[in-house]
Amino acid sequence: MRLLEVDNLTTYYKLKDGYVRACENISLHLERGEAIGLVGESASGKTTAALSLIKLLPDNAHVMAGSIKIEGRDIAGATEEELRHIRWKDIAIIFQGAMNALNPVRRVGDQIVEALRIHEKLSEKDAGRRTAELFEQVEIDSDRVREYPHEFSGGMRQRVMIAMAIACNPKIIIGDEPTTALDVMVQAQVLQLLETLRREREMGMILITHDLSVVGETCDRVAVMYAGQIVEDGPTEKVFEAPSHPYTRALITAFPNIEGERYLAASIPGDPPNLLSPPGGCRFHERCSEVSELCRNEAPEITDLSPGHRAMCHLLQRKVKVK
Amino acid sequence: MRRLNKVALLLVILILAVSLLVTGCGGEESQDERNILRIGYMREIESLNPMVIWSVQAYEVMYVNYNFLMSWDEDLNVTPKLAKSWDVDESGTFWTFYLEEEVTWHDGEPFTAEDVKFTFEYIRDNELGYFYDYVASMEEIEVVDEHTLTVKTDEPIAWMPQLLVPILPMHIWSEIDPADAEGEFTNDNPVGTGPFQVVEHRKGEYTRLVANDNYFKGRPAIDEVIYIIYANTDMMVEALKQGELDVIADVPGAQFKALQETNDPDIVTLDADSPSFTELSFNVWEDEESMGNPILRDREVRIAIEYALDRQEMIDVALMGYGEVGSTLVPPLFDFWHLDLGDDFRAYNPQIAVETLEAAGYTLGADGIRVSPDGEPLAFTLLIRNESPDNQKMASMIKDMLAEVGIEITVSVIDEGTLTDRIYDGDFDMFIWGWYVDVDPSSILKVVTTDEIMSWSDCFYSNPVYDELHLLQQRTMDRDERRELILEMQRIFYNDSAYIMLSYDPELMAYRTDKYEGWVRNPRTGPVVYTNVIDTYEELRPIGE
Amino acid sequence: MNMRGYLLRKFIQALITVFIVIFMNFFLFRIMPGDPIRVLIRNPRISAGALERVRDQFGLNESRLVQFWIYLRDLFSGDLGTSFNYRQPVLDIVMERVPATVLLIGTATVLSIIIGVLLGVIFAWKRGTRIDIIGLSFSLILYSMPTFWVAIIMVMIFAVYWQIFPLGGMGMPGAFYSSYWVELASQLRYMFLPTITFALILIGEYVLIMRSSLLEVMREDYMLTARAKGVTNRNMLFRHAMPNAMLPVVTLIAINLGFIVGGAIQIETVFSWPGLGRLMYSALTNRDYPVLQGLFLFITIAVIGANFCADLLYRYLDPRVKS
Amino acid sequence: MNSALAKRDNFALLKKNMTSFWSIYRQNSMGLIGLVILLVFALMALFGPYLVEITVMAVDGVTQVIHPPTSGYWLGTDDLGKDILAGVIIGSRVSLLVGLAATAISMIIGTVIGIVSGFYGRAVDAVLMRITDVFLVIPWLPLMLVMAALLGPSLGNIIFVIGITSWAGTARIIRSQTLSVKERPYVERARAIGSGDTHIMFYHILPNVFPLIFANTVLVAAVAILSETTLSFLGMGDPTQVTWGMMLHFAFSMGAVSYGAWWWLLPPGICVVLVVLSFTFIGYALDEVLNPKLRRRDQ
Repeated sequence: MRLLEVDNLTTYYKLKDGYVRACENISLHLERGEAIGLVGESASGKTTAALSLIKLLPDNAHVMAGSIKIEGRDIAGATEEELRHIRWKDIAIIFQGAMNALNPVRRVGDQIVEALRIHEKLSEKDAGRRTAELFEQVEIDSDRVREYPHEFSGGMRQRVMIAMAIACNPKIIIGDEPTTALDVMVQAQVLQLLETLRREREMGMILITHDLSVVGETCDRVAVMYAGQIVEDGPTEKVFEAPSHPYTRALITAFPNIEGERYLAASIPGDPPNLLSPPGGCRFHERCSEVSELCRNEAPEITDLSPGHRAMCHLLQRKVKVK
Repeated sequence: MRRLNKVALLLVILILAVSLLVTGCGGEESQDERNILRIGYMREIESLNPMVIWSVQAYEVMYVNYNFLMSWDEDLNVTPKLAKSWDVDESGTFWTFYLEEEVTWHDGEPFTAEDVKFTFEYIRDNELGYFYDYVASMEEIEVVDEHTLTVKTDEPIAWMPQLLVPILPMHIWSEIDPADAEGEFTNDNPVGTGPFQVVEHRKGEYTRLVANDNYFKGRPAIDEVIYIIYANTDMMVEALKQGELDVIADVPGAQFKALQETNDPDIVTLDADSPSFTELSFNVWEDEESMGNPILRDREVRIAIEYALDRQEMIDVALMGYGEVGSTLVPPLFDFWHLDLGDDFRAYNPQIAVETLEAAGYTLGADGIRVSPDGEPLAFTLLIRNESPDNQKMASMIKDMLAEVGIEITVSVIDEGTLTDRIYDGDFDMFIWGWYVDVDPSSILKVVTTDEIMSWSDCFYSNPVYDELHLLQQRTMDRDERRELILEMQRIFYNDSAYIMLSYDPELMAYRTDKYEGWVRNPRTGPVVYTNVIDTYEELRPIGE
Repeated sequence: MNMRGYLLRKFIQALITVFIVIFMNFFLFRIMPGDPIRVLIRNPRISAGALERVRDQFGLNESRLVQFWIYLRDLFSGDLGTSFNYRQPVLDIVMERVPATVLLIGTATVLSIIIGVLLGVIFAWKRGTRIDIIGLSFSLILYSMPTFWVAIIMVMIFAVYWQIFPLGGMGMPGAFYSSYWVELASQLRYMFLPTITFALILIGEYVLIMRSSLLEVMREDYMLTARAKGVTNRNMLFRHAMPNAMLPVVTLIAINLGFIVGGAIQIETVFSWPGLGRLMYSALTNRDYPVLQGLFLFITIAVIGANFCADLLYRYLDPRVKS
Repeated sequence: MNSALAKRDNFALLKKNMTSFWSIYRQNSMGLIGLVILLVFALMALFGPYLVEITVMAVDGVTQVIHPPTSGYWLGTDDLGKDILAGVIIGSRVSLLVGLAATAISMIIGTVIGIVSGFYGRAVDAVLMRITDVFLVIPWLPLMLVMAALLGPSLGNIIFVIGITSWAGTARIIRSQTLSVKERPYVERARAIGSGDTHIMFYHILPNVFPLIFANTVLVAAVAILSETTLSFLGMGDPTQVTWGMMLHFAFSMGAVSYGAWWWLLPPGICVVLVVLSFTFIGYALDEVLNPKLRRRDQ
């Protein structure tokens, strides 16, 4: 049975003059120990999609439809109280960690102990010892448990976040741009740490990022999001080598590869659409280089290109049919 | 979040409970059978030490705690107090006082002539407090026996034996260094011979006195007297209405009128005469240093101004109708010394005012303002103290009335400090202020003598004939003869009109009659308390006893 | 910069401020018009000689600089000069009135802080609901009312119209109390109206401060982390939001002291409460400059001291600065 | 030429901001209520004296003294028989005048000190901030009372006193804003092309600090009006002027409470509260509009 099965997840933000359709029919799945990358431009809805899993959304956001099954159990309809036990127990999150993802006036150790005592019913002492062990695992000196967040560097703070995330052995970890705020060297170390911990604990991971190279290194599969929809998803190598959706292709070419031959990175003209009133047909048609009349009027179907590799574009349908 | 609301709810209930408890049982003080006379007042009692006090309220506490040698009856005739009787030789300079026998101080020590001798010499030799003038001219003070004392003065003094000096216990004050007596000596438990003794003095709150059991004129029927201070007159008046107070003094016109209109059977409202007046003072200084408008040195202008002022209207509006139109320097309260002008009084008559001005050559200018013969406009500045709302109301009326007769007035409101400065620099045209007059008239007559310029005089009036009469009356022993001199002085000063007496101010007072009876008005048209005698304190008794 | 260094710097700054106040205090009163003695004693019975002696006693004849030197020398020996009006050392007069004012300000401030903070939290937590809007407007109205006016209204209703509370003062002078409890109840009864009026005035301010501080804190990232960790609403508020939100409130309470003193003057004038406020008001009307000077210094130094303590408390509460 | 260009685009920027600012402000109900109240009083202050003949204010007969509201006198009369409604209308003019004038003074001082100390920093900043601290710490009412007593109770003095004792808060806020604006690139650019300090301060820092000055002005105005009323009530006001504060002073000292003359005490007080409230509402609304942190998501 799959670790995570998400079908047609739809989340809207309610504004005074209408709804922002942040996520539309998001479907993805995750096996135990597998990592999937969610990539796309900013405001493409990737963070909203991930956080919708446990309804960690602001008060004006609502999950309109879709099923979210964790090991077969659908939590889409869970009440706030039930969700409170699912959060951090089943699904934990590592935030971007700009200065204040950790409470500035409380010791880092206490913030981890708090999570443990909520979900693991450990005594104060055991939770303390457990936290020290976690610090060792994320390569932080365990007697820094009594220090405050501002006494740690950016990288160290992310390690604390990771320690906190894995504290209750969650089934899935969502990384919301966990390394974006770090410089390249520290970024590699943190990703490496995440990688080893994930392997050891057989945890599923959803990595949200706009940096394709990070996805390339750490994720087994990748899902490309544009304007609230997944336009293409599949195994990382396949999608990188044979990007099928025009947006994916443009995304990859916009991201020069250190080893590959040199070429002028092309940027994608125009801006992402306003999701308050998204464009008709395929949402990418305004910026797509191979746009046709069909694209403007009709929303494309999802086409299976090969096992596990799908894309949502009219071009693909014709090609498949033609062949 | 339900827990939070419960906490808030709990807190609100708690506050309500506390307030109920507070209003509930705190309501009625338990049974207290003492007879307490509660007096409300506005200005703080600055000290209990007679050598430093100056306010009317502090003097009242001193009157009740100590005694003078003598007192006054309703018609201001001198009556015995600590001195049973006295006589003077024909030279008018050798006085003999026969003192009361069984008088004791509050601490039980006997009262003897030694105490009186000590008090006079202590004040005279160290020029202490404001009693120095009474003892300055005492050359020799001799103790004949325990209860007899002789005093020799360097010249006959008319106002003797009215010695407004509190007799102090020698056995206490002899140890007090005079510098301290005038400085920081608080005299917190003042030992005197008076009907009551101060036992508690909380500045800004109240001063409490208890009855003196062996008071030589008999223990007062009242057990305690408490002076309670109020920050505003509203609270004081309301406290009287609710019975928290028995008598209140210096009530503003509006509240007094309100009190009268409630015509509460238990409250007597007293529109008594007071020994104070409000005057419009001119700068008549002949010296070239004077910065006042020279036109005002012309008597005709000042007299015209007097005719142009409807003083009854000003009293009706500014003082709510309480108080009397002013005339001469000594207020009618002291009717023995007061000069009644009869029809010499320049009553309100704008017509005569215009005629006087025209006759004196002040013709009406184009813009309705009169011009003096050498072209100067009759435009003056009237200085008003910002501390007195009543003066400000009078000023705006004076401005309108004088405009009618062609005199332009600009009203300028300044504080007392600035006004005092400008008076002593002679830098003013005219201003409104007032004086509080002592029982003996020479105190106020002295103010406008020539040698008081640059000291107490505030109009720089200088008239040698007036000065001569002043010295003479001070030495005239015979009362009737002295009275003629004093009346003549008032006539001269009135005719020169350096002051226009705007009003004899009222002493608005109110007291309850449902608890105590025996209120004594002294002098006849004066108040029951805050006057120069303590008869009310001695006579007052619970109703029916 | 360690704690002790910080302490020292703050202490020196406070001292400088105090000295500037002393300097200003002295010269402020020397530019006043008129001769205080002559104004005070307008009584014909006083001989001119007596006036001169009194003026010497207060050293009003020396040059300004000499007066300042005497003023400074006396000040450091605790002698704030002698009152023109009471002929008592100013320090004694001021000290006599301190208990009454401290009692009034103390209870009113404590009461208003507790209720103000509580309401602030409720309004922030229930932001946008009817309670918040009504509560906020009511606090703004209270905040906009002149203190003396509210006092007058309270007196008119409770003391004059319904007569359930006394008109003013601190107790029925010379009253006879059967027991301690009756006396305490009577004391409370006299204190009730002025304290409640004063508290009403101050509550508005504290509600506003607390509400906006809490609103800002609630948008911080670490609150999202707490929610992600499955922390209950109550703990999110008390363990995470409040400790951060209280910090700015502490500083504002100290700065607010200057405002409270202003309120005390008005309350004490209307309620005939024999405290420092009434003393200042009567000193003003009597032009008793030594008392005004001493009071002004006393109050300002008290406020500076309070600000200094608030700074310390802030430093103690906020670990970010303590290290 | 460059300074002209800088000047134009800076103020153009300001204008664009203003229009977008109004679109957001309009949605804030509290801000609108405040604005409406303020307009009403502004009109009353401007046209009041013409609506109400001055004579009504003159001291007339002693007939209806402290008379409750009747057909003749909608808000009753005071101890001199003057019509209270007329007093309130005429009083609005001086009260608003004093409030706004004092606010202007305190804004000018506060802004200048704020910008100068923020811009120059180091010694200048230390000295100016120490002085600001003194004025921040000193309790406002005692200072004002003492100065009003010393300078004498004229309108000019009251405005001056309130003005120079209430600028500290503004200076503090403006300084911190100047510090952040100073680091911005275009200020570096302006300095690079040789613009003088005063030029930079006026054309670059002031326009950016302006929204903050605006919001703070409004809150200071609320305090200024409260101060004038309180000073007048405590007897330090100018007795020759009709202001709400003086009306309350005479009412209180002439026995309105014991007389039960609610019509004499309530109207001036309510006017003060409404005006101060309007400023506070506007100030609060401005704060929410200008301070993005407070802006709610669904707007």
